[in-house]
Amino acid sequence: PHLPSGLKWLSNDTDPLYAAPEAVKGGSLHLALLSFPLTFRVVGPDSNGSFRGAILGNQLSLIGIHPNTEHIVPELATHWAFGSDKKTMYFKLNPKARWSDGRPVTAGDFAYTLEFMRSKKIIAPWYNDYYSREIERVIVYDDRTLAVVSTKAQPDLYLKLNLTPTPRHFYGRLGDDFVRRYNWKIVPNTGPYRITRFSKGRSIVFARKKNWWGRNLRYFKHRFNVDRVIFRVIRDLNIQWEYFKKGKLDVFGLTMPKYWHEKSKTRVFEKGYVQRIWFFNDTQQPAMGMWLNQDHAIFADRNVRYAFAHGMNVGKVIRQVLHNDYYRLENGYVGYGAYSNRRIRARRFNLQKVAFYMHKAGWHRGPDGIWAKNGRRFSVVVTYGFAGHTPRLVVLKEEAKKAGIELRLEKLDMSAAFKKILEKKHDVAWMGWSTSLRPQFWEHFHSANAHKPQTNNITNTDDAQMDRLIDAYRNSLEAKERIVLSKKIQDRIHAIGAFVPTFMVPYVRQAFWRWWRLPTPPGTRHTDDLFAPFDSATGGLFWFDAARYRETARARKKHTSFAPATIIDKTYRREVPAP
Amino acid sequence: MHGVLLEVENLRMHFPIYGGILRRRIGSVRAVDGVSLAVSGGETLGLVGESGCGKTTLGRCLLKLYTPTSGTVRFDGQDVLKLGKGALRRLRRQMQMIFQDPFESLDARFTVGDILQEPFDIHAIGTADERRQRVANLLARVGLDPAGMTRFPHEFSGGQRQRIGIARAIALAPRLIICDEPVSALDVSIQAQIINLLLDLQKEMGLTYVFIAHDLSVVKHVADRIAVMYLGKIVEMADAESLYRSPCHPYTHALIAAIPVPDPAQRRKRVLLSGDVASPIHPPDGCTFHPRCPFAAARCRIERPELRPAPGTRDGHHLQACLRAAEIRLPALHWLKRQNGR
Amino acid sequence: MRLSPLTIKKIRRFKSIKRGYWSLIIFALMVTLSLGAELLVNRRALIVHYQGRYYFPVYGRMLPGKTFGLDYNYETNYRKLAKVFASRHAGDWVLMPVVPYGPYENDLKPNRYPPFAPSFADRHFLGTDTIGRDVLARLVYGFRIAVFFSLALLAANFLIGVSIGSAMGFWGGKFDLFFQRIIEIWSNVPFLYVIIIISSIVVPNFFMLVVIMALFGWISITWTIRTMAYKEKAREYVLAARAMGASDLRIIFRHIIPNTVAIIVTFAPFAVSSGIISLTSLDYLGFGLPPPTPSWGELLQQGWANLDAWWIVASVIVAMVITLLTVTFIGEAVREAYDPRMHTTYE
Amino acid sequence: MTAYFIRRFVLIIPTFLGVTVLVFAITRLVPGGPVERMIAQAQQARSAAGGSLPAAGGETRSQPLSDEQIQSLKKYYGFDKPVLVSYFQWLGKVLTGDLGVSTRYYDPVWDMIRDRIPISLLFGVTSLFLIYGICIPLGIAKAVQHKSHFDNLSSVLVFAGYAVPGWVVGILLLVLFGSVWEVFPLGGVVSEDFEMLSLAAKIFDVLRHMALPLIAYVLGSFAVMTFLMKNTLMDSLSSDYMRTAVAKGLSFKSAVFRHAFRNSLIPIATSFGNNISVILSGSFLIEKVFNINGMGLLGYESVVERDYPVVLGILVISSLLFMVGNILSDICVALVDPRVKFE
Amino acid sequence: MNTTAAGEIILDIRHLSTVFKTDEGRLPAVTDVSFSLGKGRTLGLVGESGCGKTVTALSIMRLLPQPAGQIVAGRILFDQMDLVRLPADRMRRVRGGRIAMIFQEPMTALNPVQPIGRQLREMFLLHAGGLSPAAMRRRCIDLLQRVGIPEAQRRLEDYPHQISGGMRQRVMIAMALSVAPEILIADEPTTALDVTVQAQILALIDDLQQAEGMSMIFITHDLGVIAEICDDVVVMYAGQVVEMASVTRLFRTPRHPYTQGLLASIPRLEHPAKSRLETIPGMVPGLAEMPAGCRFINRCPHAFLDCKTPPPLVDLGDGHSARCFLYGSGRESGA
Ligand SMILES: Nc1ncnc2c1ncn2[C@@H]1O[C@H](COP(=O)(O)OP(=O)(O)OP(=O)(O)O)[C@@H](O)[C@H]1O
Ligand SMILES: Nc1ncnc2c1ncn2[C@@H]1O[C@H](COP(=O)(O)OP(=O)(O)OP(=O)(O)O)[C@@H](O)[C@H]1O
Ligand SMILES: [Mg+2]
Ligand SMILES: [Mg+2]
Repeated sequence: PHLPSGLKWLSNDTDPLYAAPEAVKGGSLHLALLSFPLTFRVVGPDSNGSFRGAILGNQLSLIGIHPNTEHIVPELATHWAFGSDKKTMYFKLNPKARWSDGRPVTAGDFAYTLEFMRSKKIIAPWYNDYYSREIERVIVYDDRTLAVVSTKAQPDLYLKLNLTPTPRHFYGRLGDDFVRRYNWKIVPNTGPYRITRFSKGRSIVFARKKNWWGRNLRYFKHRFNVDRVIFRVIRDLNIQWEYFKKGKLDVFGLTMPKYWHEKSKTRVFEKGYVQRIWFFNDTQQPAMGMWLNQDHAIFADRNVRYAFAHGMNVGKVIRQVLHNDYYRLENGYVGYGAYSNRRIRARRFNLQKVAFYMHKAGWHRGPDGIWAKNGRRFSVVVTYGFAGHTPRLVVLKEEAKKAGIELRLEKLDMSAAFKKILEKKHDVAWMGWSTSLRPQFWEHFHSANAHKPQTNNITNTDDAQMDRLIDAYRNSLEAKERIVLSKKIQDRIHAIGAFVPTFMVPYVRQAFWRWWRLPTPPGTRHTDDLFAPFDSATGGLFWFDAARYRETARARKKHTSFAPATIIDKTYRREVPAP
Repeated sequence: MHGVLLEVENLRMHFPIYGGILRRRIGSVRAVDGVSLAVSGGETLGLVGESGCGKTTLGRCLLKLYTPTSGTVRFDGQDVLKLGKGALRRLRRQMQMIFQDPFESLDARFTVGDILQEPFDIHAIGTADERRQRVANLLARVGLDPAGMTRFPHEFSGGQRQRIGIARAIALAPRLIICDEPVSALDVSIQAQIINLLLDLQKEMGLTYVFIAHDLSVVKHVADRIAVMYLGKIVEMADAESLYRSPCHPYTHALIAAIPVPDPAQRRKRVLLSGDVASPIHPPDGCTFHPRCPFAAARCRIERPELRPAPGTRDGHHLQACLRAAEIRLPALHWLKRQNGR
Repeated sequence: MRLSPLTIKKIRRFKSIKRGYWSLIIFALMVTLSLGAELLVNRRALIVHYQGRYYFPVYGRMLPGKTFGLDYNYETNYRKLAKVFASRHAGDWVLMPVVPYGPYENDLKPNRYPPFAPSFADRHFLGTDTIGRDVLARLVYGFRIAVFFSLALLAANFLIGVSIGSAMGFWGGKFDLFFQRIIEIWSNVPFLYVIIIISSIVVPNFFMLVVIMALFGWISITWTIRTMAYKEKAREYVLAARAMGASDLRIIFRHIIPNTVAIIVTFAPFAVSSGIISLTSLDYLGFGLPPPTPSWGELLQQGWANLDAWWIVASVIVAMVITLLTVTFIGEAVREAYDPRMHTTYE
Repeated sequence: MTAYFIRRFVLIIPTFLGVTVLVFAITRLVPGGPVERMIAQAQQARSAAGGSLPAAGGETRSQPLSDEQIQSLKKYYGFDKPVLVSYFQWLGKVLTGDLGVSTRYYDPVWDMIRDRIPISLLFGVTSLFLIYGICIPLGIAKAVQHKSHFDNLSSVLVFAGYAVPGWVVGILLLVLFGSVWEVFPLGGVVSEDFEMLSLAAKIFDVLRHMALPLIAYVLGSFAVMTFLMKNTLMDSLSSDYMRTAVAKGLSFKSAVFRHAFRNSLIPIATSFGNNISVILSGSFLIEKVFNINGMGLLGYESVVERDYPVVLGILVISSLLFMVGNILSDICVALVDPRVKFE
Repeated sequence: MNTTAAGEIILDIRHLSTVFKTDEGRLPAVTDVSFSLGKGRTLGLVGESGCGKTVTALSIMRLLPQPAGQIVAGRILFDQMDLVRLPADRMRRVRGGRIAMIFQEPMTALNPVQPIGRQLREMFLLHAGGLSPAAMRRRCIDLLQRVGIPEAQRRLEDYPHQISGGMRQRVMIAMALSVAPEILIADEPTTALDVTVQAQILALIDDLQQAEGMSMIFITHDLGVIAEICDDVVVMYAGQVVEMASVTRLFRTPRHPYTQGLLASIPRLEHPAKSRLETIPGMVPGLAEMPAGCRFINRCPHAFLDCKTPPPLVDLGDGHSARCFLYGSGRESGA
């Protein structure tokens, strides 16, 4: 095949840098895992664990997204071009790009990705499906040039066509034993680190590649500084905390208010050996909240849904349990830039409004203080799967009583809860959906997905106007138009009132030993972990300061102290209304 | 004396022994091995023999507390072993048992009143008041203070407890009582009281006893006829007087000879048997007594003796099972000398 | 029926074992107090005197704030009501229980965050947990649930154990062999696994949990009862009853079971303590009674996750130690009373 | 007697089948197995606190799996056949020594179990030594000095240890000795730098790590063992043959050791066989608290994570051990006590 | 008590009192017991169950179960030693070696988990140091043969449960006799045995005693047995000695109403069948509720007012004495 003529090749070497030029290489970063990963595969059964990020972080794809500007930046490809059909993108690979076993990365490796992802042998039906339904093919022009074709014209095409190569020379023909065979195989990668040692159930060690091919790329310079990253399995967060305080772990997440406000009032902090940072980011917030099942009679009435929303004292939970440092999620689509509808305010706790809507719906307060109508009480089951959320729900439950609503908490095993919710057997589901770069509405609110099991429309929203809006949004290729529609849809979601948004956390808080250094500003707009060692967009910005390390070691021995330090960085903070 | 009240024919009780990998029956304890006897109304049949020879088992088979392997037990003409549950329970009003151990045979959780009332409860006799009245009468009957009704068995001495056991046995006015060593656990001075009580009761109520004991002087004292058991079989059976006076079987003879005589003037050299009672699991061939018998001859090891009239008797009043009964001469018994000497 | 002197003797012996006797008194006191916990630990007032009328809100219907002239429709906050009355000087008053908090109630404060340390001023005698619930209140109600859970479990286990066990021992034969196999199989089933599996897919309520636990708890008691019944059956008093014409059922119910039940007494305290431990462990792991049921396991879990809020761990551990120790000492003394060891040495 | 033991061994078979069928059926009938997990994974949200930058590929969890895909998943995990059929398939594999493959780690179950055995064995054997080493002398002393102050005090202590569950004690110890006073490590079996230590230091390191969990393990067992020893010894002491022995002219002390002691070891010997399975199965609560990768923790985690092949594998091993242990107990008893005859 | 007709006294028990401390309080199991055993003679100790026979024997051996049983008064003189006050280690040498004892229950008196050979050998180890193992074995076999155990060699390896009750009792006897004690105390050695076996054992003991020239205390409740093997008899009732005499005198002229009643209530072969037996009415009082005076008062046909005070042991001459007010009236005797 031949490249079409008239392609406009693009690249990007002008966007601002965000790594620190003074960063130096060296040191080891000790991190903890709550459980050992179930596999090193990134597809197939059980590959979806939290450790997957660490492996994927070392697998570069064709292009990257600049975390501050959200522009395209080079990764494995140096140049890219858009086809006129709005379905195809063309890429030129970096000739230096190498697998960790030294083999060059070729266009064929991308073609193989498609083959690989479509193979039944990987036991990953969702991927099989996605790579068949969404991506039509990969065209290889030569070793360094390729095109990726989408099945349909699409907005934000580059997000979908940005493939990650798969080393054909490593896998070869896939067999039926793929899942087992590659479960613990260390697959060649293209990123800065690779696994060098692991001991099952205990630890995994990543080492920085010597002479990594990408070390001098513009956006990778001065990043990925530590020599080794050591993950250790410590099954209990409290024990991890103890390890951290002893200096056996380098970093500890303090996002939870308890840790930030209370637990960190200890010696190592007061002596300044350990520093704290509160870093605000500006990224998509998961749609965390209560999803009311409209197929259950009680929530069929919109007034009741409104009353329910007004009966949830989320503000009190934030103010008095969460130390006032979670934020009220106003709507399910916060942090999507222009796509977010900032005018929407979540319904606040308001007993008058509860009473108003309930009376409107024809309910009365029963003798026990709970609303009742025709012999049924306003008592609903809240299904959830994460034990850590119990305290929040418990406070909501007590407060809801004041509003005349009885919540019955049902904590199930994560997968059992999910099963129940997907079968639409819940009254109220307490959960959050993960995010993507652009808002997704169809799955959650289109009537095509209502009233049947195993779909994500767990509110069973079945609204003609909503369907029209969503269809239009899906069919539009115009970013501007999509933005307008997106906001309208969000308005409609609010009007239907089947989703009660709860919390968001637009920041990250961490504690780290003072020999770790961060650039200024310490992270990017999309940073959710300042000490993420690998991620190609936001990872590896920190570095090890050997002099400070020695200084701290001496001080610890002599029990001298440094000034305690708490950094609060509001570079990317957005103003938010009171909860 | 009336006609035959209890008739036992060829009764066998073999307790199975299981073993092997599949827990199949690999043998049996021949606790009772072909016993036939008859008891007339009003008489007392004594049953003696050494420990483990099957006396208790035989006694329990008579009441069908154990279900015998084979044989028949007829009580007043009814075949006890063939009776249905209900009929058996009704029959048990007429047949009772007194147990050896006055400690074990009374439920420690019950008051004496409750224990004695139980027979009336079971057979639904009388009203509650009547039952209590009857219990009081019973206690008085066996020489206990009726006030003891509210007390518990272990507050009584062994002798008193045995009286309670007797009271329970006569509660339903039975015709036959099987006394399984009722006095062996008691002291001599108490033993006499109980024996007197039993004799009195027999006289008053016309009871028939099967009296099991290993103390031959006691048996001799209470029994009209005596059966001597050895390894599950009866080896000799006769009127008490003639059995003691002229035992035919060497075993009977040895038993009687072994009774210590409470008279220092009568010291004598005893005829001693050698060895112990053999195991009922592997009874010796031929005459089961032959390994211990001072008179054993070759054929004793092979031939199985039958119970037959003793030499010189005809009418079946004296039966014995020694093959050589006619040939041997047993030494004279010392007590006879003494008795004769009086 | 009066107590058998044997029993009286056992009771006397039990009393003479000071440790066990006092433990029994303490434990009985704790259980009795927990029965009336509403009067001691409650968010509701004991007595409210308002405009010449007396109210007793402890038991009975919820009284909304309007009842007392407050401006809300939900349950009156009596602690606040007391303050309101005090400030009005209208002769109205409120009598609160010693601990004026309920086990579910979040006592949250502006600008301070739970867990709150013990405070006499706030009447949080043992502080609060991480969401502002009074630790003492949760301990007390948790105790009540745990104890009654164990008792219910005990009852269920004994019901099954006694009926199956005595039947096995009494009838023996095929029936016995069959159940022996069943028991052997059943006792090999890893019951904790099964409970975890079950309780992660359904939220077990009190009775379900009792049933699930009883499903696996009956075995040891059944064995014991079987052996007892087997022995009792061969005892002469049973033969005597049979000789009198007693039916099998009569023998089982009148003689064998009453005799075996005696050992239940020696089993009971240990069963109670193991019931409490099981429930606490399950709650600790998150497979027990659903939140927000007051539970020691959940408190322990919280305490463990918040070691700096030492009062939480300390309270639960002390409460557990006291309870389990008393129960165990009772058990020890009961055993001792039932089965005194002869102590013999020689010069 | 041989027949008896052969029969006992033969009887293992039906029991084993019964147990495994039961548990197998439970794992089948209860939702939340690997297939459900895959479905959930295909849609899972990150509901824990904190947001995250979407993966660079911009993939979203959208449509769930089709029926066909679910069927193929079921096939992959062998859930497509009726319970009995797949049970017999599983059983067939077990009989050839293949316990299957973990549905989460995709490692052979046997390998996973084998990895844990040394640790469980280490703890099991040492705690066994501790228990016997302490309880037997203590039991003897208590029996001889029945009702003395020493006896009372040790009873209180031993019962206190019995009353409070081991894992709670573990938490307490960890808080006090690990966290507050920092005398002992915070769990694990060896330090990070274990490989670099000298042999002596290695041993010391392991001992240091084992101290707290061992206490938690054994504390509860003291009561049972000590009292078993004490009670049987007291029975022996009051038995007639002790009197005979003293009447022969033995001193009381030597009579205790030459006559009473050996008899009293019989029940202790009985418990020995049982302990074999206990040694290996450990206690997951304690292992969880102390972060010890033993069999208990493996079992617990695989139950929580629904890794049924591992659950069943552990069940196979532990129930076999348990049953064989019981038989061994009986053999022990038969060896020690000449009176015992099993039929 | 004065010496009996036949010369030298080997064991002299004076005012022995032994109590048991129990839950019910202090039980006076043996009160003020005095008697003496002549060298080479056999003394029978009779009385009903629980009257203190075994406790007396155990007191002599200092084998009372320890915290409960205590000798509270009296002396036991043996070879110029007072056994009551003898230090434990010296007592140990007396036990087994010089005074041996056979117990009531042959079933339980042997250690069930040791072969009988080993239990026998222990006697030699303790009292005949310096024997070679082979010599010991020979002597064991020899002993077993002497007590009439066939195939003695093979039996050495047997465990107690493998042999019959009669055999066990023989082993006990062999053990007691192994080092030729001066005194043998036999505590109801035949009660648990069958009549025919009992006869064998009695004969054996009798023979051995004759052969060895031992002195013996023979405890039983069977007057028949006493009559057969004893020279002197001590009759106990409720912890006290109520009568003692030579065996012929006792049987011919029993003086104490209890002894009389006892002898009368034995069913004898020569009695006519089904005749009423003489009885002693009532029953023995429990140790805790002992009457203050004569302990037989509640059963005695001759009880009179005096009996409310404790009667003394009255010497009736010729070594015969009885604790009864019917004879003499002084309180002079007994000590
Ligand atoms: N239920 C049973 N099962 C098996 N064997 C039994 C059973 N009951 C008794 N035997 C055996 O049957 C034989 C006869 O026992 P039984 O109790 O009838 O003897 P006995 O003459 O009453 O003895 P004793 O004088 O000791 O009471 C004994 O060997 C005994 O072991
Ligand atoms: N260990 C003990 N503890 C308490 N009391 C005891 C103890 N041993 C014996 N006695 C009591 O001492 C009294 C005398 O008992 P002893 O054993 O000497 O009677 P005995 O004459 O040997 O009776 P038997 O003929 O039954 O053997 C009895 O009342 C008994 O209850
Ligand atoms: Mg019998
Ligand atoms: Mg005695």
